[in-house]
Formats: sequence, C-alpha cells, structure tokens
Amino acid sequence: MAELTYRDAVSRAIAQEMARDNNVVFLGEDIGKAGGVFKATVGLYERFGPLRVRDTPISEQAILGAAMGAAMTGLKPIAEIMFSDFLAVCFDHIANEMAKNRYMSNGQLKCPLVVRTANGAGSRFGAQHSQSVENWAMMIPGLKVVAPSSPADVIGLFAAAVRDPDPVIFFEHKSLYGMKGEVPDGEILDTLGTAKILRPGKDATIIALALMVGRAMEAAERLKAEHGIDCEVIDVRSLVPLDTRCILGSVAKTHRLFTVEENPRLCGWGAEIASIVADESFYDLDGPIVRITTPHLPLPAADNLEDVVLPTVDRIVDTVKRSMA
Amino acid sequence: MAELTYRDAVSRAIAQEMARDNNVVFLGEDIGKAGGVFKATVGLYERFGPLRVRDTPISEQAILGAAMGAAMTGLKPIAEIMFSDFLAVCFDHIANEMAKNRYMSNGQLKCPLVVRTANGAGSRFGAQHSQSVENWAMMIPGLKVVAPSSPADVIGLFAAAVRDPDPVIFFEHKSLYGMKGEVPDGEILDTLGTAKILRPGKDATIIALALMVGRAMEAAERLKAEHGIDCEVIDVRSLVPLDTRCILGSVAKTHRLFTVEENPRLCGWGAEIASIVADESFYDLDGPIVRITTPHLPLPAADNLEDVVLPTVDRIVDTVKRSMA
Amino acid sequence: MNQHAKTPSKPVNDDIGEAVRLDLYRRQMVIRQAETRAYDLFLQNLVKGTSHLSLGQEAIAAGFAVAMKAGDTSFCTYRGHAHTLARGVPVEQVLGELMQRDNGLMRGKGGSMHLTSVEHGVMGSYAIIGAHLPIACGSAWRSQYQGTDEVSVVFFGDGTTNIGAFHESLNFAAVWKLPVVFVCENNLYMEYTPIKDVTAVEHPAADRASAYGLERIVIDGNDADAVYREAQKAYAKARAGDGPSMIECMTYRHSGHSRADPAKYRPEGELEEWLKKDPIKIYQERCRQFGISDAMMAKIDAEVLQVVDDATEACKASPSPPLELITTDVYADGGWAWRN
Amino acid sequence: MNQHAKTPSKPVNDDIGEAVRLDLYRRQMVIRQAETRAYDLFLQNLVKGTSHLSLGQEAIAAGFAVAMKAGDTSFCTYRGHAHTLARGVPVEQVLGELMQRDNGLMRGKGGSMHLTSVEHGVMGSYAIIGAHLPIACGSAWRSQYQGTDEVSVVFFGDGTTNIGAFHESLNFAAVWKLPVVFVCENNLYMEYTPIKDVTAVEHPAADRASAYGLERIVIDGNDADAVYREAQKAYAKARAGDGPSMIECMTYRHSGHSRADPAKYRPEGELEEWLKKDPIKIYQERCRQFGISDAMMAKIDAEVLQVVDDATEACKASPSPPLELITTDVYADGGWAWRN
Ligand SMILES: Cc1ncc(C[n+]2csc(CCOP(=O)(O)OP(=O)(O)O)c2C)c(N)n1
Ligand SMILES: Cc1ncc(C[n+]2csc(CCOP(=O)(O)OP(=O)(O)O)c2C)c(N)n1
Ligand SMILES: [Mg+2]
Ligand SMILES: [Mg+2]
Repeated sequence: MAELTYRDAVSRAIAQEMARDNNVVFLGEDIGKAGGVFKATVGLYERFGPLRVRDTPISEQAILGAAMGAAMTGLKPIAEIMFSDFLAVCFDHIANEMAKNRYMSNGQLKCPLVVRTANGAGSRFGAQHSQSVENWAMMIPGLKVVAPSSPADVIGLFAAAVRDPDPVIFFEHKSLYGMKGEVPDGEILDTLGTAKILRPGKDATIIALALMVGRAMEAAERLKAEHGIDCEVIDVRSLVPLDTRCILGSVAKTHRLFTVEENPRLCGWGAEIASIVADESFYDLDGPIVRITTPHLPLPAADNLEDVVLPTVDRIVDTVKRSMA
Repeated sequence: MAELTYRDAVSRAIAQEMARDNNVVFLGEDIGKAGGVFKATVGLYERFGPLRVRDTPISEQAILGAAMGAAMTGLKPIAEIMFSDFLAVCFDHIANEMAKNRYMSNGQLKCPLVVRTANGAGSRFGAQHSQSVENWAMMIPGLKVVAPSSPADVIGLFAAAVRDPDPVIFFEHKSLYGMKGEVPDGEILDTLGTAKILRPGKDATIIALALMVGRAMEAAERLKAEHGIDCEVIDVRSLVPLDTRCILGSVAKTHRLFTVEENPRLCGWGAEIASIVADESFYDLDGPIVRITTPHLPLPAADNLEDVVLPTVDRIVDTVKRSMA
Repeated sequence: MNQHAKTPSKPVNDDIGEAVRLDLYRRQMVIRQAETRAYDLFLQNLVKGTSHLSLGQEAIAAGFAVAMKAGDTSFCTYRGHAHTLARGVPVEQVLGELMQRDNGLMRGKGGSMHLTSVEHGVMGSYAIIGAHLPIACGSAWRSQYQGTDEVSVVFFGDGTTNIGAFHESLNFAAVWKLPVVFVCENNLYMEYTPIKDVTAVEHPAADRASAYGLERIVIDGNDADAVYREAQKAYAKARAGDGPSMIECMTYRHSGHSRADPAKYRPEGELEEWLKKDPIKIYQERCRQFGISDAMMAKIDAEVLQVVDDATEACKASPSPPLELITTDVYADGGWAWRN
Repeated sequence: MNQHAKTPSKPVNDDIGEAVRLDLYRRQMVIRQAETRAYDLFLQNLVKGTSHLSLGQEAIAAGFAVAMKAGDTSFCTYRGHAHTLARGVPVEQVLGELMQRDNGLMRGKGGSMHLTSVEHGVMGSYAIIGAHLPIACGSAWRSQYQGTDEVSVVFFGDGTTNIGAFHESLNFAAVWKLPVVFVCENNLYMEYTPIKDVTAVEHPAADRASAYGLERIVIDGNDADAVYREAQKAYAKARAGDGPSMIECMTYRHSGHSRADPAKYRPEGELEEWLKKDPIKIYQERCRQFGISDAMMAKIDAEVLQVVDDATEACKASPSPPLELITTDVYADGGWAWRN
C-alpha cells in the first residue's frame, strides 16, 4: 500500500500496461518529453522511449485516426486528448469511426484502444476547458465509457480499459489530479462495467460519478448526521457497460433515487439511469427520481460562479432532504 | 392550401425567409447549382443568385465557422450540413463555439443562424449516413433544436428558426422528404418551443419526434381499435426549448408515458423527458415510463434489418399494450 | 501496328512484362464488368441503398493493387467497390453486399459504402470524407513500429483534399515518415460541384504536396501502366523507410456520383472527351502493342463475364441476412450488451 | 547614433511617421506593462484560472492593430490579452477579467481565454485551437456581402497550422476571395513541444501559403515597423477585393506557455538570444533613430504605468461577479430557459 495522487496513478497505470505488453503505445500532444500538461505522464518517455511514447502535432483527428489504424492492425494504442472539450474536434473518429467499424464490417475489424482525456470543471478555465462530457461518449453505441473517482480506480480501470478489446473512452477528472488515495502494491486490474457501493444505506440511493462521488459521500454523511437520512452512495465508475444490476438492486432496497451529475442537465448520464429506473423499478419507487446536475448552461470562469454552478454538497443535502420530507 | 412534399417545403421555407430578409444567406455543399443532394434546395440559386446561395468545398468546419462569423457580424446565415452524421466533423463549432459565444462574452456576441441537416434512417445507407442525432444537439447548452414531422411544420418552424436570435439546429428527416401534406398559402410562421397534441387520448401519452410521429399515430389508432387503449400522441417538434407544460399536462391526464425515439437508446431525448416526468409528475404516474427506441447499436444497412431496427408500429403497439395490461 | 500510333508511350524495353500486364488488364476488366453489372442490377431494383461506381477510374484501382503485396493494407471510400475488387475480393461478395444479401462481404450489415475484407488487406471503406486518411496513417505506424515493410495505401477523391483531416494526415505522415501512400483520384468533381470551383489551386492534391515537404506528383490515372509504375516507386520509398508519398491521378467517372445522380451538371461533350480516354480502351491498345492478342483479351473478358454472371446468380439466390445479425458484433464479445 | 548601427533597417524616408510610431510604441508598452503586471498579480495569487502572456510578442499585436481601422474585426486566441489591449480595450477590464472580478471585460464569465470587446472590434478570443479561423472567414464574408471594406484579422500560433480547421479556412478564404488576413505568430513552440518536431516544413504557415495560391510571407515579428508595413499591405489588398493574405511572424514568448509553465523544456541560451531581440528594445532603438527622445518614451512609459497601476487598484477593489450572472445570456432573451 502506498499513498498516490490520482495524477501519479495515471502514469503508474500507463506504465503498468506498457511494461506488460509491447504492443501498447502512447501518443498525444506534449505527453512525452514534457510529461503532459497535467504532469500525468511524467517519466513515461524516459522509461519507454520515443518509439512508444510519441509527441504529436496539434492534430486531434490524426491522433485518434492513427490510434485507430494501429489498433485495427495489431497494436493497443493509448491516445490522449488533452481536454475532453477537444473531443469535439475529433468527434467523427469517436462517434462514427471507432465506435462503428466492428459492426459495419460484420466483426472483421477490431479497435482495441483507449482514449484518455481530462474532463470536468474546477480550474476556473471557463466554458471551453471545463466541460463534463461523459454523455458525448455514452450516447454513441459501440464505445465503452469509464470515469474513475480515486487513484486506485484509475489504475485498475485503466488496466481493464487497455486490455479490453473494444474502444474505451477514459475520463480523468482535472480536479481530482491532486487527490491522494491508498493504492495497493503490485499490478492492479479492475473490471469494466462494475459500479461500487461506497456507502450502504437504506433510505435513498445517490448515484454519482468522478468528482461528484466525494461530494455525494460528504452529503450522505451530513444527511445521516443532521437529518437522519441514511443514503446509499453508488459510484457508477463505468457508464458503458452500465452496472444496472447494482443500481436497480439498490433502488429496490432504498426505494428512492437521486443522481449527482456534473454535466449540464439535458441528456446527461443520469437521465438515462433515471429512465431505466422509472421503467424497470417503477413499482419499487416511493417518490420522485431527482437529478442534481449542473444547470443547463455553459460554464462560467470566475471562481465564485464556478463553485456554485456545479452540484455542491449543500445542494445535494438540501435537495435530498427536501425531496425526502 | 396546396399539397407539398416535405422536400419542397424545405425550399419554400428557405425562399420565404430569403425573400423577406436580405441578410439571410445560404451556404453548403452542392446546395446551389445542383439544388442539393436531396433536391431540397432546387431553384434557390436561380432565384437568389450566387452571392446569397453559395456552394462550398467539402469543409464542414469552414461552413459552420463562416456561418458563425457572418451571424456574429450581422447576417442571418443558413448552413447545410448534408447528413446529420457529419455534424461530427464540425462538432467543435456546434458544441463549443456557436453554443457558447454569447455566454462567454457576457452577452456581447450573438449568433443568429440555422444549421439544417438531413437526419435519420430508412434509406439503407448504413451506419454513417442514417443516424438520428438530435441528442447530440440537445445536450449542448446554448443551442435550440427542432425536428419537424410534416411539410407545414417544416415551413413554420424553419421560419421561426431563421428569425430566432439564437443558433438553431434544424433536423430534417431523410425519410420524410417524399412525404406530402397540406400547406396553407402565404407566409407561414410557427413558434419554437411548442409541442403539438396530434391526437387527444386519455389512457396513455405517447411522445414522438419526426419520422416516429406517423408511426406513433398509426400505433395509437391500432391500440384504440384493437385493444381499446386510448393514447394521446404528442409531436415534440422542438427539443430545446422543450414544451414541458404540454408534456406534463398530458401525463397529468393520462397517467402513463411512452416515448418513441429513433435514436439509439442511451441518452436519447426521451431519457431527458422521462427523467423530468419521473421527477415532476411522479405522483401522476400509474405505471412505468417506457421508452421505445432503436436498440443501442450502430445501424445495419440491409433493408430487412433496417426495417425492424427502428421502432415499428408493431413494436409500439406491442409495447404499449403489454405495459398497460 | 500503325493504327496504334496515338498510344501515349511505347517503351522499347517492357519494364512491366506480360504477366503483370495481363493482371492489370484482368483486374480492370473485373471492375468494369462487375460495376456495369451493379448498374444493371440497380436498374432492376436489385441494388438497395446507394452505390458509387468507379467506371472510368479502373486503372487507378488496378495499378495500385497489382503493385501491392500481401500484408499491405488498403483504405477506401464509399467509392471503394473498385479497390475492393482489385485486391481480389470475390465479385459475389461485393455484389452481394450491394444487394444487401446474406452472401455479401459483411452480410448486408455494412452496405456498399463500407466494403471491408481484412483477409485481403481491405481495411474498410469509409463514407465520411477524409476520416480514413489518419486511420491509414495508423496502420502505417503499426508497420513502422513492428519493423515490417508493409505499406498502407489510402484512396480518396479530389473533393477530399479540402477537409481538415486531409491536412492533419499529410503533416502527420510526413513528420513520422510513415509508410503510407496517399492516392488522390481527381475525377474533377466532388458530388456535383466541379472541384475547380471550390479549390484554391489547380491540382488539389499535388499542388499541396510541398506543404508537407513532399514531391509534386500528377499522373494519368487512366493509364494502368503509369499508375503501376508510380505505385511501385511510392511503395519502394515507403518500404525503404523514406516516408509517405502523395499521387494525384487524373481521371473521370463515366457515370453519376452515386446511383441517384444522372450527372446533368456536366458540360456538354465532357463525358465524350473522356470516353475517348477510357482506361480499358487505352489498355487494350497497350496490350496489343506489347503483343497480347485480341483473342487473349477476349478470353479474359469471357472468363470475367462468367465470374460476374455466376456471382449475379449466386446473389439473386442468396437470402436476405437473418434478423439475428442486428445485435451481433457491436462489441468484441460478439454481442451488443451495454448493461448487465 | 553610432551605438545603434546594428538596427536592422534605417530608411531615409520615414514612411511611418512620428504619430504612428509613437502609437506603435505606446501600444507595445501597454501590453508589456499590463502583462508584466498580470504576471505579478499571478504571483500574488490574484489571477485566477489560467493566463497566456505575449511578453516578447508585443510587436505583432501592436503592428496589426495600429494598421486597422474602426469596423475591422480581430479574432484572437487564449493568448489574446495583447491583441485585445492593442485594439484599445482598457487595461482595467482586461486585468479585471484575468482576476475574475465584476469589472472584467466579461464580468468574469468568460475568463482570460475568451476576452471579447465587440465595441472595439475584438470579436472574441478562442481557446480551442483553430476554431476561430473559419469564424474570421465568416466575418470577412459579411464585409464582402455588404460591400464594406472592413477586414477581418485572425491571430494564431505556429502549432495551429497543423489542425484541420487551418486548412479548411485558408482554402475557403482563397476560393471566396475573402478580406481576411491570417496572422501566424510563430514563437517556435506549441505548448511545450518545439514546432519543428511536429511539422513537415520549416515555416509552418508561410511554407504552406502556396497550397492556397497565396504569397509566401515571413517577417520579423519583433519589429513593429515591419509588422505594421506588412499589415498595411495585406489590409489594402483585402480592402481592394483581392482576397486573403497569410503572414508568418517570427517571434518568441519570454515566459512559459501559460501561468502553469516554467518553460524548462527550452534549450539553454535560447531565451537569452531572443531577449536580445526583445521587440521593446528594438523599438526603443528605432524610435531614437527617428528622433524620438528617451524622455518622450519615458513619459509614455510613465503614463502607461499610471494606467496599469490605476487599473490594478480598480481591479483589487472590484468585487467578484454576482451569482445572478450564472444564468444570464445563455440565450438572446438574456436568460437560460430551455423549457417552459
Ligand atoms: C464529411 C463529409 N462531408 C460530405 C460528405 C458527402 N459526400 C459524399 S461523397 C462527396 C464528394 C466527394 O468528392 P471526392 O472526394 O472528389 O470523391 P469522389 O466522390 O469524386 O470519388 C461528398 C460531398 C461526406 N460523405 N462526408
Ligand atoms: C484543439 C485543441 N487542441 C489542443 C489544445 C491545447 N493547447 C492550447 S494552446 C496549445 C499550443 C498552441 O500552440 P501555438 O498555436 O503555437 O500557439 P501559442 O500558444 O504558441 O501562442 C495547445 C496544444 C487546444 N486548446 N485545442
Ligand atoms: Mg471527385
Ligand atoms: Mg506557438
């Protein structure tokens, strides 16, 4: 066991997989010699050399296209898209190419790659560098979508993503890079498609992802301590595949569902989960399904505005309390 | 009143707005001299000339960027993106630029433009030319999103979109271009953000969009005739702004909700509506909210496969009947 | 031989040789006949969805394919029937896909715009302009990384040179010195708009080669020998580790952009001019020049016709794909489960 | 005057004139001092979010801005403080935005990467590489359509030349003969990676001009006179209806890419070499050559310092933006309602 930052967990995860398999290669902007703009890839260039860790031009379509072509012909590329907002400049390769080539070719083509990208708000960067865009990937059939909330999950889920035979979009949260957590020694390998109940509870289920997980946990503690409401907190971790068994099981027990989503409201991942629960667990529900999201607007830059625009612990507590009253 | 195809309604709508306002300009690939690959823009080049109807290179980012820059400085551009799947190659301009410039500039910048695009399946074109991607736009704060289901709605909603001061993504359905419908004479102007109850009913609400509207209507007739289930059918028409008043009002009356969505399931527009209803109308509901969607997979090309992969009248009837049993 | 005096070039030494020449002839003929058949089947309402023929552009597909070796990869567009056939994919599977039958190359799941045969090195056909250029770079990167001498060849049209992915790919390939060959088939039109109306330079690919430090290459795309020679050069360069090439091949499509297009936007007489430069005609004359008899060619034509006829019958006899296919191969486990 | 013998050029006729020269000097000095102040404020933890300074690149912003006239539009990047200041936007509003105060140009809603002042023709700063090039084309299209002689000027870095939108925009502008001027500030680096490591040609913009039928132009971006002259030429061409220009300006940023960057990746001595070519130093010598006294310059410096000091105080005194701002101006009605 060692304490590691989420940032260092990223580089450890990449190193673990590169050391294990020579076919794992890594490309992106400023990832090599410079160690990445978030310093999450420090040391990889030195350890694995310029043939496996390659700095690219500012050409996101070339980055993802190259990753795809290499994946289709035998490598296991990891591609970095520096900020998840930039998935928009290479969205054709995300949505129309890597997600569909296996299906369109009737199973002839494969595409085992990982696109890792820094997602989410909290750095006062403004509307084009702060978005939570997990739903941009979740809505595209053929992709797998992961967003870890802790250093240990970063490593385990990343390893699973690299070893997975399908394209995985791996969302790292910018505001978690500095987060510290205990991480077991040795190889770590987790399983895609598994949610985690981080806090058992009996009164309501709160589902969260990435940065929102910590806030949901804190809110749950406060709800218990201050209001006697005992919430079960689930870290979804993997949006595709989605661990509906875990979610539906929890709702069957608590009879109430809340989601805590960093994304702007419309068509967020929580909408999908809400719709699944409102269909399949309708008769388990004792009250409304409530989504706690960032309001549906672009993000402001200023610190005081950014601080309140995302779901806060206060807002989670208030919303759950009011809704459970 | 005249009978018009949906295709001809598009060109009539563009002509109506171009004749009315000299600042309305139109650009896209093959839209001018050739009249558009769907023949939906025939005659405009001849009528309005090469300065207002401009053929472009295959440069979707340039098309949308140019439309934006012109909109920001005084024109009211209409940009065609030939197939909605291609929104992916210019998604940065959709998601990060036109949607956000007003907000980021604290209201200084404006972006009054319309992006029209051919959406949806039914032409046996396969996975890269058949998608229903209304949710790609709906999920982005700052956009307005429209998808008409009839020739008259095409004209009225298109006119409203052109005159709207915000960026509007206007989804035309490929499989409706040949559809005929009665259209009033003279200028037609409708209102964004308004849904339409096409068939009143008391037992359940079915919400549909674009190509799915006709199927929902047919299913409703059959449900009534064959199973005595009286469905209210709502054509959403406008996803943003969303006419939640109409939707919630209907559910308050019928106590049941079904969506019929052409999009692959995850994070479709119906998920958002389901989540709103499961929150705000929970106590009105008598049973599960059920979404009838295309399964979450890329689209197959073959006619017999494509025919059953989208929600069919049979599937709607079966699903509603079973769920209401 | 006097009646062939107009033939562009008549080398004294035959650098190509009869075996290769017959191969070039045969592959062009396969494309010509299979695509002509596709057109007939379309008129009979048996081709579903769209289709994009390369009639008039056969020499490019044949020339580049004949110069390839096993392991080399092709990346095609929606107009990829020709390139797929040229790599030896059976006519039946191609026509079957166009007819969306169960015997199709992808059993009807992909459709005519996505012909793929990994077994033959055809790593997909791509229907969104420009997307496959960077993907071809990736395949070339893999060759380079693994130290093989395999080349990736990517085909695209003149109109594709104006999209962003073109630019990113060319720069990327040049900087990484990737063994990839960019083949621009300049048939003068994007869908319906003349390329010259929307492009800043006369030769949309070649006039931009210098922007990537590459040599400016424009060739007669209707002369299979010229194509073959240029392909050999570019492949040799790539295999030697000397990086990418871009080759602009001048050509013309005899039919419309897609099955929906009667091609009325063309100026009068243009098609007729190009029909005089029909690659099949040119190549028949070339063959005669090098002593290949009309009888030999007629024999090939007949063999090809037999293949196409047999394929047609097999396709007509093939059922539509089974509905179970809908939910297969979304993911590598063979299924489509996005949840447990 | 002997000590100034190294000065690059010493025209006998002063084509620029004292008024313009003083203007060029002052605007460079405003940028230098305002950005230096921004850096100090950052060290005091008063700049929130990120910021991207143009210290060392001032001559480009000043030269292009001075040559503009009212109605001309500027499109900037995240590294747009300089261009925004150069068009006359008050220092206070710029620093206020960097400090995310209510007196900021966008009241803290946009942040340092999106400086916008429509009133001054600054039509936005764009933080996603390449996105604003086509947008500038659109502004130019509007000028052309309305028959005005307004020019759109778009600034971007060397690294931006490798993204797709660059290519699409250049071709588009050339084909439509748009009155747009593309200004590449080649400061040798993208974020941390040297541009030469990732680009196929030496001059990432100029060596590609011919791909769009444009003239190859590389200038000394640290010499405000050279920049001003080239700007005038390009604007005149655009106003005359003769289409776009692209100008590559060689320069160097003195500090890191952004506030987070100590710029350790630079080879030793590189910064020192470029500090010798500091645009402010160069321009001070130039001014002296043309008879502008040190005292006159010192007076300008002091005036600018006063402005910057006052601005700093005003910013420190300004509150944070009110929370109500969060839900304003998503849509043109001033609000954010996506539903009724
Ligand atoms: C990104 C994108 N934009 C537009 C289209 C529609 N489209 C399909 S083919 C085509 C013309 C392509 O022209 P060219 O590259 O010259 O190839 P050709 O069809 O002539 O072989 C267009 C515009 C597309 N498929 N993808
Ligand atoms: C599409 C996109 N990719 C990557 C980035 C991250 N990024 C911000 S600035 C920058 C470097 C830009 O270099 P250059 O164009 O030379 O401009 P400079 O910063 O040197 O002025 C990068 C890669 C981005 N903002 N957008
Ligand atoms: Mg073409
Ligand atoms: Mg730079």
